[in-house]
Amino acid sequence: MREVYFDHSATTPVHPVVAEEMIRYITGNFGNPSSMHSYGRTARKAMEEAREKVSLGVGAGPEEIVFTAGGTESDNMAIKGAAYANRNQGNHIITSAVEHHAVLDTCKSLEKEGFSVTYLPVDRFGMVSLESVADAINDKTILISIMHANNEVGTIMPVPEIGRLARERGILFHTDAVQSMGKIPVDVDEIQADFLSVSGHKFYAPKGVGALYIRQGAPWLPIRHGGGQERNRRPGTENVPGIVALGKAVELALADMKEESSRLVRLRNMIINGVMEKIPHTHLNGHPDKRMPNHVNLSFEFIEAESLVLSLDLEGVAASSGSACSSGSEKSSYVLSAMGVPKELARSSLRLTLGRDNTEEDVDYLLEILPAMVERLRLMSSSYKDKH
Amino acid sequence: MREVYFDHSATTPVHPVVAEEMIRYITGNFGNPSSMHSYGRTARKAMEEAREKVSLGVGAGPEEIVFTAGGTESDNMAIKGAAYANRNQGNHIITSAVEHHAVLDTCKSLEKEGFSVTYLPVDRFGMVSLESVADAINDKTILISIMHANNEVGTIMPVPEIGRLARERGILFHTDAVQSMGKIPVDVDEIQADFLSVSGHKFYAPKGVGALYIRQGAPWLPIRHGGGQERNRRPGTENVPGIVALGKAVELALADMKEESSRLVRLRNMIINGVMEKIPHTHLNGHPDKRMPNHVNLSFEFIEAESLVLSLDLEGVAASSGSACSSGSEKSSYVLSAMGVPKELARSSLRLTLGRDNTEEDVDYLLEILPAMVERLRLMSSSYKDKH
Amino acid sequence: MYSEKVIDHFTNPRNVGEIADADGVGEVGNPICGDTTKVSLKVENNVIKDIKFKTFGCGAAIASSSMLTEMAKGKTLEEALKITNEDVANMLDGLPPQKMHCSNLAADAMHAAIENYKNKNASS
Amino acid sequence: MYSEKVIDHFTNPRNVGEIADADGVGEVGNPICGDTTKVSLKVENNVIKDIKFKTFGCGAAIASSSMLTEMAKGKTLEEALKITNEDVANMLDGLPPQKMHCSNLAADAMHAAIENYKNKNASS
Ligand SMILES: Cc1ncc(COP(=O)(O)O)c(C=O)c1O
Ligand SMILES: Cc1ncc(COP(=O)(O)O)c(C=O)c1O
Ligand code: FES
Ligand code: FES
Repeated sequence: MREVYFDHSATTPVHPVVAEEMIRYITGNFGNPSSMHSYGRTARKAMEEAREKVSLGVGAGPEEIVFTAGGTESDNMAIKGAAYANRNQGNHIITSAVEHHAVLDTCKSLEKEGFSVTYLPVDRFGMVSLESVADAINDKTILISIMHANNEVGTIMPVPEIGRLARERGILFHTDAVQSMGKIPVDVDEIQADFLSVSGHKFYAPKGVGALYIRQGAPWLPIRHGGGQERNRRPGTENVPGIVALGKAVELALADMKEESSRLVRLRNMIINGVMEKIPHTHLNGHPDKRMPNHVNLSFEFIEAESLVLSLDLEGVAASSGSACSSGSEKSSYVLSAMGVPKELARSSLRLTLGRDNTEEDVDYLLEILPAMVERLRLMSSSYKDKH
Repeated sequence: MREVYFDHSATTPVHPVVAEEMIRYITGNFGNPSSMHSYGRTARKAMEEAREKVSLGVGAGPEEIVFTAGGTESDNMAIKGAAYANRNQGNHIITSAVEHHAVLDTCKSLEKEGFSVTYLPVDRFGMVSLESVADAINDKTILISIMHANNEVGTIMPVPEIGRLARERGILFHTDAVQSMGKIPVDVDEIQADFLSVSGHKFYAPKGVGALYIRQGAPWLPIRHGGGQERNRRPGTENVPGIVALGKAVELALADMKEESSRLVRLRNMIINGVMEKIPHTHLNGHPDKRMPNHVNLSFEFIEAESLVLSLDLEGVAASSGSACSSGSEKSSYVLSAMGVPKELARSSLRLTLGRDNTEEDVDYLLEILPAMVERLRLMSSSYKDKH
Repeated sequence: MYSEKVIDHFTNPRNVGEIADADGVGEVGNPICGDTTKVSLKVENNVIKDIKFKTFGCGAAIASSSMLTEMAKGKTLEEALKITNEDVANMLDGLPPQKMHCSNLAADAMHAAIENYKNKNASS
Repeated sequence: MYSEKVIDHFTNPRNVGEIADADGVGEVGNPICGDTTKVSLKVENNVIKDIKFKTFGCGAAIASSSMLTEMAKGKTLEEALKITNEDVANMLDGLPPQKMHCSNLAADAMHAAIENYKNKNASS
């Protein structure tokens, strides 16, 4: 059976070159970067080289990069750190209804601490409008957090415009670039971000490492306490192998981003067009062109998504329904709901996210097996016969 | 030149067997444990097996283990999570003056939020007394946090007694077992701990992974928000390779703990006795026998420790002065100060911490080179001639 | 996460469809996830002679529906009503904890179908 | 973290010791870390003929002391007083940022020793 992995927004395999680099810091070079001796110095040097690479990857200075354990930690650090540091300026935060739980739930927890949060609506393509951000700003607003690209539907938000607005109004701006980093250009100056979150395992680095960009001088307070590492912004012995891997992954992503992105757009469009052509009662979720190069999200009427994911899995194709991070029981995606997608269709959505390892043959295989699968499940479905 | 690593309390190399296991999850098996498809299920299975191993290693149930990014995160989670969850019961926390910064600085941050913290003194061996804990308890006390073994001087604290007292008084008990885990028996029931922190890289797992034991039913609140992983206690895509490695490292540590510990005690005593015999004006810091099997801390009068660490480094021996986590500028250890060690001696302290890779030949080499080094530095020292 | 039995019943579900001239029909929605199952019955001498289902739901829901219809076929109505969702899950060699609610769906729909049959007969 | 020059001067420090019949002696403690250096001088015709140091301090402190004494030897007192801690650090091919304060120690001790020499001469 052919094995096809179409779930790169959930996580990616580690790039072989990244793995090779990383393994050198697992089987050797194990020093603690805080140690004065040669083991420590070797580790510190590797870590600082990785910091340089990551900073180049987002257009920042190395001292503006703090290594973390992943996207969730970066989001928590950015939002809480900015909120606490600016408490005396105001208590209002603006975000969107379609952010990842790492942002949404952090905002919700801040609401319990006396902050007030506006969750902006999105249009039917999952897009936050600049106007809605402008309208939501009041004189208590201290932070705006809008994601660069959405994980469920792949919509790319107008973050440079939102960033400019925030800067003009003297409000801090955070963007969750977990899905965009390594796939489309991410530049903190173009976005005018004060904080930007990335997560290694979404772009061929391993799980357990990420980074937060903190603009030099941005008012922010650490949310973790300890031995002073990362210039006291994120204490704890540093994950050197992971950090080295993150640096390498950023470097590799930059090297062929343009070519790889065009290649993925082509495969992505093959899937979208192929499915729409072959399978009736199918809908594309997300923006038709302001979408991630690797991102497909389709709703198949009359079918519950999990059963389709399971069918695909049994034929060797890994896909997902909504976000892999959502708990198993949450059936209709809050992102699709916010986009106004009817409940039935929201529960019928299949996410296929492509990556470096995918080929045209993978797409052909999918297009070969999917129509019969959908047909089979529809014939079994209690909601199908009414329309047939 | 012989290469000798005597800094295992700062960090350890990854055990070759642990590395091998881990690498299988870097070069393959990359699924996200939250994913429904086969990639995800394989990852989840590996993670749950590791959780089982870690839980066995501390005498807990698997559902009581939460994976973290390391000791600092575990300490922060335990202390803040317990403090916030029990705010309505009281605001008083008891800890000791010789805890790691991950505990001390977390407590200090809580002081700014209205909590009141007692930092218990220690005796000249670095020991916290049960009586001082009992005396410090008041009706506002909600949490006691005392480390199992001290990282700078190796003293093993009477945590089972403190745990029993806490339990009797209905107060939560956290112990930082970062230094003891994998080296001496750690059992949450014997210690009567409600929370217990461990860090992988201190016992031959890689950097970037740790765990927190949270006793079933202990009142506690998560301090991070996101996608629901770790049953919402620590959201964020799990560091599967690190977690697998942690499980293996615990398993390996348990397998030969007794033998390895006796071996280390013998090497440790060879160093202590050898140095005391060969080098005058030398003092042992920490407890003579309630000390970690692998831990040596000696003060050499008239010598500033960093210059000795550098001399050793130049001869291939990695050692440290005080904690590797302390910032470079902090010269006299707060731990030694709390023990009443005079400032001059506190600045003269060398920490040598042994591990699996050390042999008798390593010790012989140290004992061969150290006396001349000390002598050389003393002859250069502005404080030496007065006494000579 | 699913047992081989679940996968088998998901891949080759037994008794899929609708009975054209059913004696009883029941359709229920799962209060937890909103998925739906429809069960239709043919009853002779108080015995379930034929039973079919259609499900809009997850893999566990489909497999449970399939298994339940297998278990119910040939049983008297009273016997069939005694089948619990635990029975269904057990016959499937278990379901993951977060999927236990899925096995309710089929049993509930059959209960509704039997109810429907009884109501019809009572009124005739 | 240290340059080869630092390591060289740490391993083979020049001018270690104390001049028995020194013309000027200075001992200072580093306000940042508490480390101490003692410098003793021999002065002839306003020129530093000999200079020695002793240091209780880190590697950078020892290397800086060694380098400073090398730089000062043979200079007039006025020239020697112009040597800054940056000069010392530069001659050592740099010091890590958190170690810059260490290079103050030797220069400060020499200043104190020259002061001491001048005071002695002024009073004689
Ligand atoms: C947009 C977005 N933000 C944040 C996260 C959280 O990242 P991680 O799981 O690495 O903590 C994810 C991944 O699930 C994501 O897609
Ligand atoms: C006693 C103790 N607690 C906590 C820590 C922090 O662990 P980590 O650096 O893995 O976050 C350390 C390690 O430096 C330690 O020795
Ligand atoms: S999730 Fe709805 S029946 Fe399984
Ligand atoms: S640390 Fe004191 S002189 Fe360098």
